[in-house]
Amino acid sequence: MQTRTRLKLVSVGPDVSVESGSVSFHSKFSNAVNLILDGNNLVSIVTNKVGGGPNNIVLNAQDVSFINVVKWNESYFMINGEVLLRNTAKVYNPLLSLHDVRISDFLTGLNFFERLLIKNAPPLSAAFLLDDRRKNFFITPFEKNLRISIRNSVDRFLEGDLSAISKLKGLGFGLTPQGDDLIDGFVSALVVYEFITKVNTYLLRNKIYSAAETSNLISNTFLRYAVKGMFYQRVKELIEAVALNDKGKIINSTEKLLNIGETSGSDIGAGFVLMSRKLFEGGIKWL
Amino acid sequence: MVDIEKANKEALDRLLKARPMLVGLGKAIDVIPGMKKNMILHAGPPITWDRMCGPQRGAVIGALIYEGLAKDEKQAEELAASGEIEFSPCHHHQAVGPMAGIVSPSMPVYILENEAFGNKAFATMNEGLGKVLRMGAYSPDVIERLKWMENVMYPAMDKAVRYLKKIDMKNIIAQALHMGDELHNRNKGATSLFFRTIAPAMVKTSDAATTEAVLKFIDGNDHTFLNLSMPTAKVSLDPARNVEGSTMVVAMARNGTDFGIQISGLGDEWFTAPAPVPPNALYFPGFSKEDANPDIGDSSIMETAGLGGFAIGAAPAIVQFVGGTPQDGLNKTLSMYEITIGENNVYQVPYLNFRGTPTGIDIRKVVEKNIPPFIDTGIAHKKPGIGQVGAGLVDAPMDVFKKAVIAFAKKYS
Amino acid sequence: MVVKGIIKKGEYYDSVTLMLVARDATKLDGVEDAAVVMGTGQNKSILETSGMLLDMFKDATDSDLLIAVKAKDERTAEEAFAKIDEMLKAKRAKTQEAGEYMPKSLEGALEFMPDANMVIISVAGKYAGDEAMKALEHGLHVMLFSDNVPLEKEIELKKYARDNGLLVMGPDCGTAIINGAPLCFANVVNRGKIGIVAASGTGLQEVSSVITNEGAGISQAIGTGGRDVKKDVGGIMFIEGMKALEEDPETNYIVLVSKPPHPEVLEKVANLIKSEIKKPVVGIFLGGDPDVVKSAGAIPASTLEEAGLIAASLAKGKSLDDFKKLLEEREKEILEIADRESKNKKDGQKFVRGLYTGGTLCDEAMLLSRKIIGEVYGNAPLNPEFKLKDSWISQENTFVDLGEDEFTVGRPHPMIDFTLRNKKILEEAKDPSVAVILLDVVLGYGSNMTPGDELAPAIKEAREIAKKDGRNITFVCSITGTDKDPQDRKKVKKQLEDAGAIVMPSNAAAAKLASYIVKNLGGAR
Amino acid sequence: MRKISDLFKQELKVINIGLLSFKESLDDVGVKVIQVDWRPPAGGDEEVMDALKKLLGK
Repeated sequence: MQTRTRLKLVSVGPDVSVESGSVSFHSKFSNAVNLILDGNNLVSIVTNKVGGGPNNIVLNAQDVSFINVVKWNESYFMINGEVLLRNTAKVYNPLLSLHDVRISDFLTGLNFFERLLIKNAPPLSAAFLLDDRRKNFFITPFEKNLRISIRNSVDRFLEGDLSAISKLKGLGFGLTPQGDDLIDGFVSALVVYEFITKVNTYLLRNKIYSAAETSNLISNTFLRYAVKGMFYQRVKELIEAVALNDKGKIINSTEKLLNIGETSGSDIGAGFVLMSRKLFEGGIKWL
Repeated sequence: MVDIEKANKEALDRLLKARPMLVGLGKAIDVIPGMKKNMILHAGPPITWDRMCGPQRGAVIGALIYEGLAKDEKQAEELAASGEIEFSPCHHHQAVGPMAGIVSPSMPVYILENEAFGNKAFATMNEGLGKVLRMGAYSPDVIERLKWMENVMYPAMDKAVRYLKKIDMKNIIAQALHMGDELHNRNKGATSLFFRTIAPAMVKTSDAATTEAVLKFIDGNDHTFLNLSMPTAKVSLDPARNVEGSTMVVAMARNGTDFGIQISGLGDEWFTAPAPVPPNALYFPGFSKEDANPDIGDSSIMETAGLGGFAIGAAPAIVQFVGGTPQDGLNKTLSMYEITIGENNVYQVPYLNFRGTPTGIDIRKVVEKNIPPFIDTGIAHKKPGIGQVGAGLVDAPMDVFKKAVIAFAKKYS
Repeated sequence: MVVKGIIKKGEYYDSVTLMLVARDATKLDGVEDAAVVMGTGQNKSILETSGMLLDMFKDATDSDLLIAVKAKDERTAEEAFAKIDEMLKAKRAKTQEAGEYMPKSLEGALEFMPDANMVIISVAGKYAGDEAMKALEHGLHVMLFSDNVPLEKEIELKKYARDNGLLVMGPDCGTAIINGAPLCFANVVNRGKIGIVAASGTGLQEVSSVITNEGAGISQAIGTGGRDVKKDVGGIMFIEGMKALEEDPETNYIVLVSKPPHPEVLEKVANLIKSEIKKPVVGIFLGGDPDVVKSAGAIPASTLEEAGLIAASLAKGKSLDDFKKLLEEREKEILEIADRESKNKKDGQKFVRGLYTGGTLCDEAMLLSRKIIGEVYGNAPLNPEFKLKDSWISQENTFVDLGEDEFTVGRPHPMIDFTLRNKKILEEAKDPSVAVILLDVVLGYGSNMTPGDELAPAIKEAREIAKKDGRNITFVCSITGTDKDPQDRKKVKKQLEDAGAIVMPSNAAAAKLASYIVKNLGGAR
Repeated sequence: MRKISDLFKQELKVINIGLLSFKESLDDVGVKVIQVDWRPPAGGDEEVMDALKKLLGK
């Protein structure tokens, strides 16, 4: 009460339902509280630090883990009994705004981003795929084995073997295992590729999705949106910065991508880099 | 019936208006009003030798030896019991003393002046932790230290302070609260600030050897400032006394046997009850509740002035020390707002968005809401001379506030 | 070298935590390898290659947290687990909010919620009055759940409230629904156009539940406490409540629920309806003369259910005849069931034992039964001559209100604690003269959260006891509550029916059914 | 002049003095409610209560 400032709505994702319906808690972190609606839809209440998303409710709070009662309807959100009017928040736009991107810009931006990633990604991130020296971060036998099978599956996939996706999904630590996040990155790259080259990648994206679908609600939700070309703010900002090859923006958005305490950001990033490069060096035959 | 609200506002205003300054030091006999050659001041409400607790007796013995009035424990006890020695509460002489709170005629004392009202307050210099007089120790080394403080430290401090003319106490305390002090159990920050203020002046006014020795001593004693924060609270509170119709508490003090309070609207009358032993205290290794002396010392003047336990939300280190979480500390401070008349305009709790500390205890609220003021205090061993055995949080006994409320109703209706 | 593992279900941590935790565990000497991962197929395969795939992990799912440790011996492995657990806990603790400050007084609370507008008071009656007055002086409405508040205090509070445009619900007010919020012992009802003023808690619950179950809804439901409509208090809040509902644009119909008010109060109410109330009023004054209500210009109802049904029909724009038909059908139905149930009884089985947790429901049941089977015994009978000598020992047709003090001293209210009634159910089942056991079940916040789980077994057992003796006892239940209540009426109904009980749509219907059965068996006086 | 019916137009905000379960059920339905950790005034001491009431101007 005294020690917490009043809550404010920052933004609400376009996919956040009109009515909360029956809400149950999936998981709580200081930066994000994940809710399950009517048993199958994921909606996340997150801090500014995490930022907007297709299914995110963003609050101006340092920490959202205190939330224990949530419901909403078309006009307001009620959080721990506090009423937040829906119309006080802006609706987050998850679509990329890319116009006549020059491929050369994109690729230089991509290289710059890759270097940042290699330098700043957390130890056990999949960024080792970008620079072999990072493999020394993997110490215990379990970690070593994890590293090896990630490496193998990714290589096989990039060689065009779709079945590798099913080997990759669910692979690794945490809420969204490294494998899932890599796949996320691959799909994001396909979306951008389509933006730039106007080559339709939707079918491939869908194939990947159906191969990657797991019972992990969070991973699935993230991936589903990526397939639809809907992005979370921190990925969106990064992609747009890369496409414009705007060094300053790339640095900031990379920071944002990495600083939410998970490997997810860097894993998505790694997947995005690998896939983009693959596509632009003769992706056509690959497709 | 008088307008209590108005009277309380007046009393609180006087407390908040205070401009406490350290202006120098002097010998108790020379500067403390009503001090006599054969008088010994003690902490808490009035008490006779036969009812004194161990540490206080020990301190008296030490003081008599220190004054040269007795050559050993036996003589000292006889003298103390003889009736030739006059015992009087520090509070009756504009003074305050931590723990046993013993002040004897030739002891040097700080002189605090409240520039807003011109009144003064006095307190001895802090001797450090462990075997010390205020804990009832009187072994030769203790007496020796007191002598050194009188002969070496006192002149050096006095010269330095007078060179600076005055040191603004409110200023130091306000900063210290932002450094994790609550000014009762933790004075680290304030002591450091005081050190920074006094050191250059001492270098200027005393020889190198003395300066080094004294500064070392201060540096080695985080509690140095306690003996300054206490008279600061005292000198700030005294003008709030005798406001007709005010239910504000102007003194809470313990002598290790009784716990006593004085109320602004009720003159100098003490309302007393047996002093409690801190129930949930943290004891130093080797000691337990069995060793603890009941609550003792004038230091609860800090809580009376809205610091100490009332400001514990600003001192996470202390909360942890007594086995709580920072949130516990904030909750404790928050609960004190419910029994105080107002908030301090200078002293703040950073973790409550710099809200002023809860200030000015209202006996009506204490009794109505049944929330005792709580005090963040050190604990002495019940045997004289062993010293501090721990620290803890202790609730003031509810009875003294009930008695005061009844007396107040009698007087004013 | 041993490998040990644990599965934790439904625990989620971010990847960094999990990696660090596993990492630290391997730092313990004697631990060769450790993994803390979600149980995805792929992770399992790695556990396998790492020689840590235990059988227990084989059918773990993506959402299970797997912890595996490879160590030189059992003890080290256990140590590792302990450490891992401790670290995970620490992580959890961090994300949880530190215990926030609980103010110690009304004033303290107002510092944190300066815009509060309602105070619920449930402290000892001796103090409740003063707290309530304090709240009123701060301009706050009051719900006074506490009982044993002195009469003078109640009058003082309500006069002050009336003069200052404030509500005082209670003392001894168990239920209210304000702005859709169920207060204290209230049900989760639809919001709608029907406003209720009630001097009876369970009465209010029954009516508001019936209305909701009929598909209509409640705008406001104001409780006044039973003493309000007595002579001394003079219906102050009952009257003010009616006025407030008249002024409320969201309220189109008003239902009044009470035991018969003192004549003076009734007159005030009547005059108010005549003079100020423009909205249709439905009145149920249990045991009172319907004509008085009628003459006051209100639609009289003879049962709580009826009051609810009438209001609901009005709200749904149906004619009063519609619901009259409905009642007639229901009456027919009841008689049919009664005949059926009368057949399977053994000679001598002819009495009903009503074991009630809701005082008003018990009264209503007795009123209805009296019409069918004559006077019934009880601990609070309609006719004093029929007071049980010993409330614990039933005779002939008996209805006991287990909510009366004599039963509740030293134990929670029977709506919360079923043990007492379950015990009595078994006793009654042993009595060869018992044909019907009549039970009320009150749902909603504050009531027992799992009534089905606790009552059904008792009913089963009781029926067993009777069967052994060749008897068949009919259990008739009513459930006061809605499907939206935390207990879920539908679910409870099913549980009771599975246990062999007949669940009627209302207390009135249940009481009638029980009485008709007794009548058929010749148990009437 | 305040009217009871004004309450019906406001968001209900509750202070709960006593049984904690009443707070919890309101939390459940998302009503803003704050619990008071109440203790009997003067610990129930009658003589003190009377004196106190005088001082509180009652």
